[in-house]
Amino acid sequence: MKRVGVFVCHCGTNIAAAVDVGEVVDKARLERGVVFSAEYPYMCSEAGQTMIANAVKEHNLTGVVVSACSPRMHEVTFRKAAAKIGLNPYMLEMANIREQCSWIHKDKDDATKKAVSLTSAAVAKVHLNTPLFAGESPVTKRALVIGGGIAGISVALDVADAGYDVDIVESTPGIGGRMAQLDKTFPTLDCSACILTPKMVDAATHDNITLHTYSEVESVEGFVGDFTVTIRKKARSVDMKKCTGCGACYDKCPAKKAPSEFEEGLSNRKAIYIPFAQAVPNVPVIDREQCIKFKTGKCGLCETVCAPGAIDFEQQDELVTQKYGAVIVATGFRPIELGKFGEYAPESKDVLTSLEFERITNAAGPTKGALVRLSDGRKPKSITFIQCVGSRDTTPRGKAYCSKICCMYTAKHAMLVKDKYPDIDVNVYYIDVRSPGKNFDEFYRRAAEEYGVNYIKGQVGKVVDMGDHLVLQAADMLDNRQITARTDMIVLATAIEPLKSTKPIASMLTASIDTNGFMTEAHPKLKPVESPTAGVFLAGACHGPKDIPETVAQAGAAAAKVLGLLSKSKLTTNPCVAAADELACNGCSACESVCPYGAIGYEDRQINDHGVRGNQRLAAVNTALCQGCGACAVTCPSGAMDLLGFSNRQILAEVDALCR
Amino acid sequence: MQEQLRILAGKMLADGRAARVLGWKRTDFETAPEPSFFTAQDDLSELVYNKYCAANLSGFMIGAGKRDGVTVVFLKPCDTYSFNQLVKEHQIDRAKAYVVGVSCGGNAKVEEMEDVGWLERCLVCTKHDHVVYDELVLDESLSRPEAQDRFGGVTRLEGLQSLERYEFWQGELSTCIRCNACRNVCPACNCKKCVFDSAKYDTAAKANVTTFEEQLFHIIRAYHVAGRCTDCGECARVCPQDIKLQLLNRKIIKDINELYGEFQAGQDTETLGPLTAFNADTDAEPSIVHTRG
Amino acid sequence: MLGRTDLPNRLRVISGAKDKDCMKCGKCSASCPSYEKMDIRPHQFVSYLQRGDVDAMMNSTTVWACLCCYACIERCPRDVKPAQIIEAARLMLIRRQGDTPYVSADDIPELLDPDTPQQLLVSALRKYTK
Amino acid sequence: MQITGEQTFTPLITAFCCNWCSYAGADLAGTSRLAYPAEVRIIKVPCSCRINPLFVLRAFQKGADGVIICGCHPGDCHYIMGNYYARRRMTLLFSLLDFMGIERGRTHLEWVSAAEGAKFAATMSGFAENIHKLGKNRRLEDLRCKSS
Amino acid sequence: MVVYTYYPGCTLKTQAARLDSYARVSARALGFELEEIDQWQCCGAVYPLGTDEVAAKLACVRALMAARDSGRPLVTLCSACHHVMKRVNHDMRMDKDMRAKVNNYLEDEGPYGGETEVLHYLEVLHKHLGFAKLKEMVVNPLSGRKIGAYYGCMLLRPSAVMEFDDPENPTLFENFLKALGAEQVVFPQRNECCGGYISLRERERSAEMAAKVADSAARHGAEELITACPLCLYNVNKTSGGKLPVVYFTELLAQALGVEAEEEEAAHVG
Repeated sequence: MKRVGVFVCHCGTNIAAAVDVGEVVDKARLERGVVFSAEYPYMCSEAGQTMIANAVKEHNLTGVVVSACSPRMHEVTFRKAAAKIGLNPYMLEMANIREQCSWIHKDKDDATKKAVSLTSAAVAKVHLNTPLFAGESPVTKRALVIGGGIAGISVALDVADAGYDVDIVESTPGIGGRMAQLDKTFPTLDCSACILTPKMVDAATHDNITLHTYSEVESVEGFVGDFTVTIRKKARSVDMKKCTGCGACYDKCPAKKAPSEFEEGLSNRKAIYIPFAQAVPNVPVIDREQCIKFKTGKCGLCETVCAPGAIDFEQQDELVTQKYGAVIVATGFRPIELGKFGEYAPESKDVLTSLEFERITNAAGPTKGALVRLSDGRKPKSITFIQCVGSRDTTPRGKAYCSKICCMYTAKHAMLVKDKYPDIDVNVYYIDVRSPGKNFDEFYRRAAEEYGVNYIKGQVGKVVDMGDHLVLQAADMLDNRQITARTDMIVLATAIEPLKSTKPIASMLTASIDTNGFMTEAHPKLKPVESPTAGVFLAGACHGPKDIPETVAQAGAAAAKVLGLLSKSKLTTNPCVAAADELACNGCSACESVCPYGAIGYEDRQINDHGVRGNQRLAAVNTALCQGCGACAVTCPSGAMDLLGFSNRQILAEVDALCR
Repeated sequence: MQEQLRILAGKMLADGRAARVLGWKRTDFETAPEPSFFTAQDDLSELVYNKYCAANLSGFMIGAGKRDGVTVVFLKPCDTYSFNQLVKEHQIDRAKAYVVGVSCGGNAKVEEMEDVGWLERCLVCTKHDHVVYDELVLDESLSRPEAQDRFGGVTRLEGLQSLERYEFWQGELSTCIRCNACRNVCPACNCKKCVFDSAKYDTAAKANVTTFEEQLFHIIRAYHVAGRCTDCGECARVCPQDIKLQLLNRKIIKDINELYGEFQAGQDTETLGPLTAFNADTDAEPSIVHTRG
Repeated sequence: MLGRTDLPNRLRVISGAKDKDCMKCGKCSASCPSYEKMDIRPHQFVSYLQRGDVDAMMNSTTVWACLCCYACIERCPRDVKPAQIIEAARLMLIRRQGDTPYVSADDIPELLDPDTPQQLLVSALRKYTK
Repeated sequence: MQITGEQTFTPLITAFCCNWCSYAGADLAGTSRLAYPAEVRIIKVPCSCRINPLFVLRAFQKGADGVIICGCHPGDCHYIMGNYYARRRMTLLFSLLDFMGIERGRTHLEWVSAAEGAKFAATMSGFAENIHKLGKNRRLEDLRCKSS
Repeated sequence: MVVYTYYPGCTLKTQAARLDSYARVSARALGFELEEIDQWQCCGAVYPLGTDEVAAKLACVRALMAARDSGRPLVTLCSACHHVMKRVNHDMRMDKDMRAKVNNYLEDEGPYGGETEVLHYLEVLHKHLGFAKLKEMVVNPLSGRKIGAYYGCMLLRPSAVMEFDDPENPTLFENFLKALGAEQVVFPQRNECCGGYISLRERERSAEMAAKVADSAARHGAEELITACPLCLYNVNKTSGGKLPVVYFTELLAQALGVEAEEEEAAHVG
């Protein structure tokens, strides 16, 4: 039997005006196990806390109930006070007789009766409280960034600058990501490469950053502060230490039929290649599917011309295992496949996705920056942009969400075209123009007002390739007329989606993805850069469509969260976690399937059930991952799984007390 | 068929592929064969298979899996769902079971050792095919009783007034003697320690003292097997008071089917049960209970 | 008898279309081969239903101009099914009028020629008459 | 005014509120001084998914006339998906109780956010009023638990 | 020999019986048989779009039931019949309300739950026979003939139900032409409407629309067109005035296979 003390607060007149505090004190003394009860004007004050401390010592209290304001207000205060005098903080409960009693009930009798009842429930609960101890877990002072685009690079630089080691894993041969493919950026029209390249170099040369390019995450184990990650470094066939980046190999390579990923397939690259001229690292990779040496055994020209002897046809994939305290997912996006959007004639050479158009307008791109039709090399007299291709489309072929970046990059494209070639007729077919960023609407209006881009409200219905020109059919909804228009080039603002690799990465991290495949944040308002899995953070478009400024801002926020984590020497864990009674657990896995955090695993363990020993499949809670929601405790039919601090018995005791 | 099963069992025991055979054993009463493990070939003459072999043997496979060697088990189509469900819940070691699917033409309802027609569950049977087996022993000549609407009883009760339903259940449950037969026979009720035997919840009780306890026991039991109950009908079959327990389980199954899409527990060993899954966008709010019908 | 205010819902039920899902992108009108012959354009038809102006829909030329080519249904990014709204308005009209407002059985012989496929006759009658 | 015995019935209502949204919503109702009947007694749980059907039945057993459950709005659960589990569990539980002849109005679930103090108060008032109309819970009661 | 249950439809039994005959003799040459349903009724030519049009679907449901009872897929020839059959079948399978309503009407004949597989003749060639096999069986390859495949609306849309081919970028008909040895001409208007039923009342309008189709095909180099829809055939033929001949696909198939329409069959209907 516990020795319980009850402390009732007046909160000035906040409580005392509506509740007969003395009555509560007197009634509390009649409760089972209550050996002391008292009142005080302000229990949260220094004097009030001292009163509690003295009573605990004097009356040898083993449980404390404070009837006062909401526990959301002062539970932490009182629990700290309890800890100071050597009482386990979880042996203290609060009864909320202010927010949920005195402030709302005008009838003093009713309010007093309720305050007595709430106090008795807290007493009933505290009898079943057990001391709980926050666990501790170590923090490895190293972060892993998955994805080497602008999001990943930004996080890595911020974390590395603060003095922690960071590894970047990038699946392609070089870092830079989508931003490296862009020509100009909105809404300032500054050159994408000019602002990105220095960041890439910073990342590559930073003492605290290790790049794993042409690499993938193979497996993840562990939890916040203590992840163990295995990285597969795919065989590059080029020794990174020996290569000087002279480029002789790819100059001489005779296999030149591989479509260039970087150029969106608009031009070809060699079998040995660097993705683009400013690639970081400037070390080529051999595409073994395309390489003549790998296909036929003959050739080896690159090996012959490589002075430092860096070519290594025998190279194998290498597995690297490393410990990390935090993981940042920054896997980015890709445009959707347009195969199912036949009405826009996506197979036509003169119908481009926006990303392809970026490459066409880029001076380093497949046309060396010349704006020409890819079918016949002619300069177009008219260019048409179609918005929302696959975005805001709830049918199975589309994406229900707004891809967010298209309105602005289309304004950018339209403006760039007009700026260079004022004679080209530029039309934009839109459903809505969305421009809520800083300087965004001004930017879009400039395209229309200063540059004379025609904005037509109405989705295009069909595009037909007539050979030497294209014809489109649309409806101008504001003019209420149908349009059949001739044009020379069409650019489709293609919806963007997360990379296919996001899903397996999320499942390795036990982080969740939404119905669209984007990573889910822990809370849409209050934890926007954290994943629901502790220690896993999000940056960039893997979490949802984002433009560059937003991506960098999110990367910064994620970095701050990572630094907050890595700066701790150890982590204290929430003691109100689930725990399984091994004598009752059936090993049925129901709890495992409802756990939002992947905190429950199963292990075969020997148990001793009243002298009977046997191996059993039993649930095991990883207390570092468990957040204490209790979903498992309810799904468990035998009641083996329970939640510390909110156990079945504790809640039932409260119910009993309140229904007396 | 009985002969085929004996031969099959005999071979399996003889060549050591199986350590034991789980089947139905003859008793003094033809209408009451009982589940039994056979380990010796000589005993197989006692193995029977007929319309009185109603017992679902799946539940016994939990214990069998903890013993050495393979156990041959005879399962009717409906029993295989229980078996699968138990595999899904890691209660049965699939590798240590050799499932012989046997044809079923329905089981007889036995009252005072007399055959009085078909078991209710057989009249509404929807589980005609084995969902798991290593081998099938089929008898095409067996024909099932004509099928009735499985949810007919639930629907009729739903159509009554609230008070009428209450009175119906009072009538049913007040006869409960808390013999625990329903719980003991139920393959899903395999908890090592039932909450009703646990001192932790103030729910342990040998006999019902008030009407509430009957309700509590049967509500919680139905709820604990929700989404896991294959509707094998064993609980109703063994109830000495003939309480229509199947109605509780079927009510939940019907709700699940209507609200979350058709679901049959034990159909496979992977699909998440309806209470351990959700659909964020389409799930009904609990208020649907207040607004419908 | 249905009151006037019930008409929009009646039309919604008959059409099975989801006018509320429309985001006014205009792709139906962009795709429609009969656009010029319609006084209320496909995208407007959806708005008329949202507004509940069923009379205007029933009296429009649109109900007779729609060819049921299903291009609007196929391409609609929100699965609104504009053609089904138009068809429902047409059905409500011919059911109310009870007789052929557009073509009468007497006119038919002179409209035929030796090559006229049965299909044309049947489909035209299905469209124009009750 | 003289009140007859029948009218003095004050229902007993047990409310289960999740810590992150509804309990905070209840606090806000208090801070905003929005009154609701004093018979409503709140039990704090971490998440609506912590509510075991047994708790609901136990409340009825011990004499509650109505049980109301509050959680974060769908999509806002602090634990990502707890309220989705609760939604299914409670739907099936309420339906089963209804099927067994327990008056539908005695069970309720409402999503209340931390910002919805007014909604919390209105929900509780409305629920209490309904329970008042239904009268004493006699179909689910344990006579031994009756206080004198 | 593989047997399919066959629904010929009105047009192909009356005015265009020849085209039906081509289908049958070609089938025989290709090793399958079309067995006509007893006492079929007209499908209605237009799919009843209204959710309350129940009776209009009964004729189709009866044909579909007959096919189900035969245990074979139901093969259609005319695009309109195919469209209506396929969609009614889809309703019966997927739409609970419609299924219940229709089955109420059927009483003793029912119930029907959409069990039948509905196939267009072209799908039989594509999925069951295979175009590669068809190519081998061609006796008179149509070499040198530049043919545009005109799909129209009914076969393709709505694609979620019809599941015939990509609604904007179909290839099935072209592959059929390729198998017959012809040079296929892809043209943008091949999935646009010919005007359909309005040609009865507003011939100029349908002429305008059919002309668009024919012009588009001609512009892309087609010298003739094929179609699977008798109404498309009629509308485009009327307009193009023979400049761009339009051929029904079974006729072309019979030509390539070197088979003739059977006299008695043609006579029987004629």
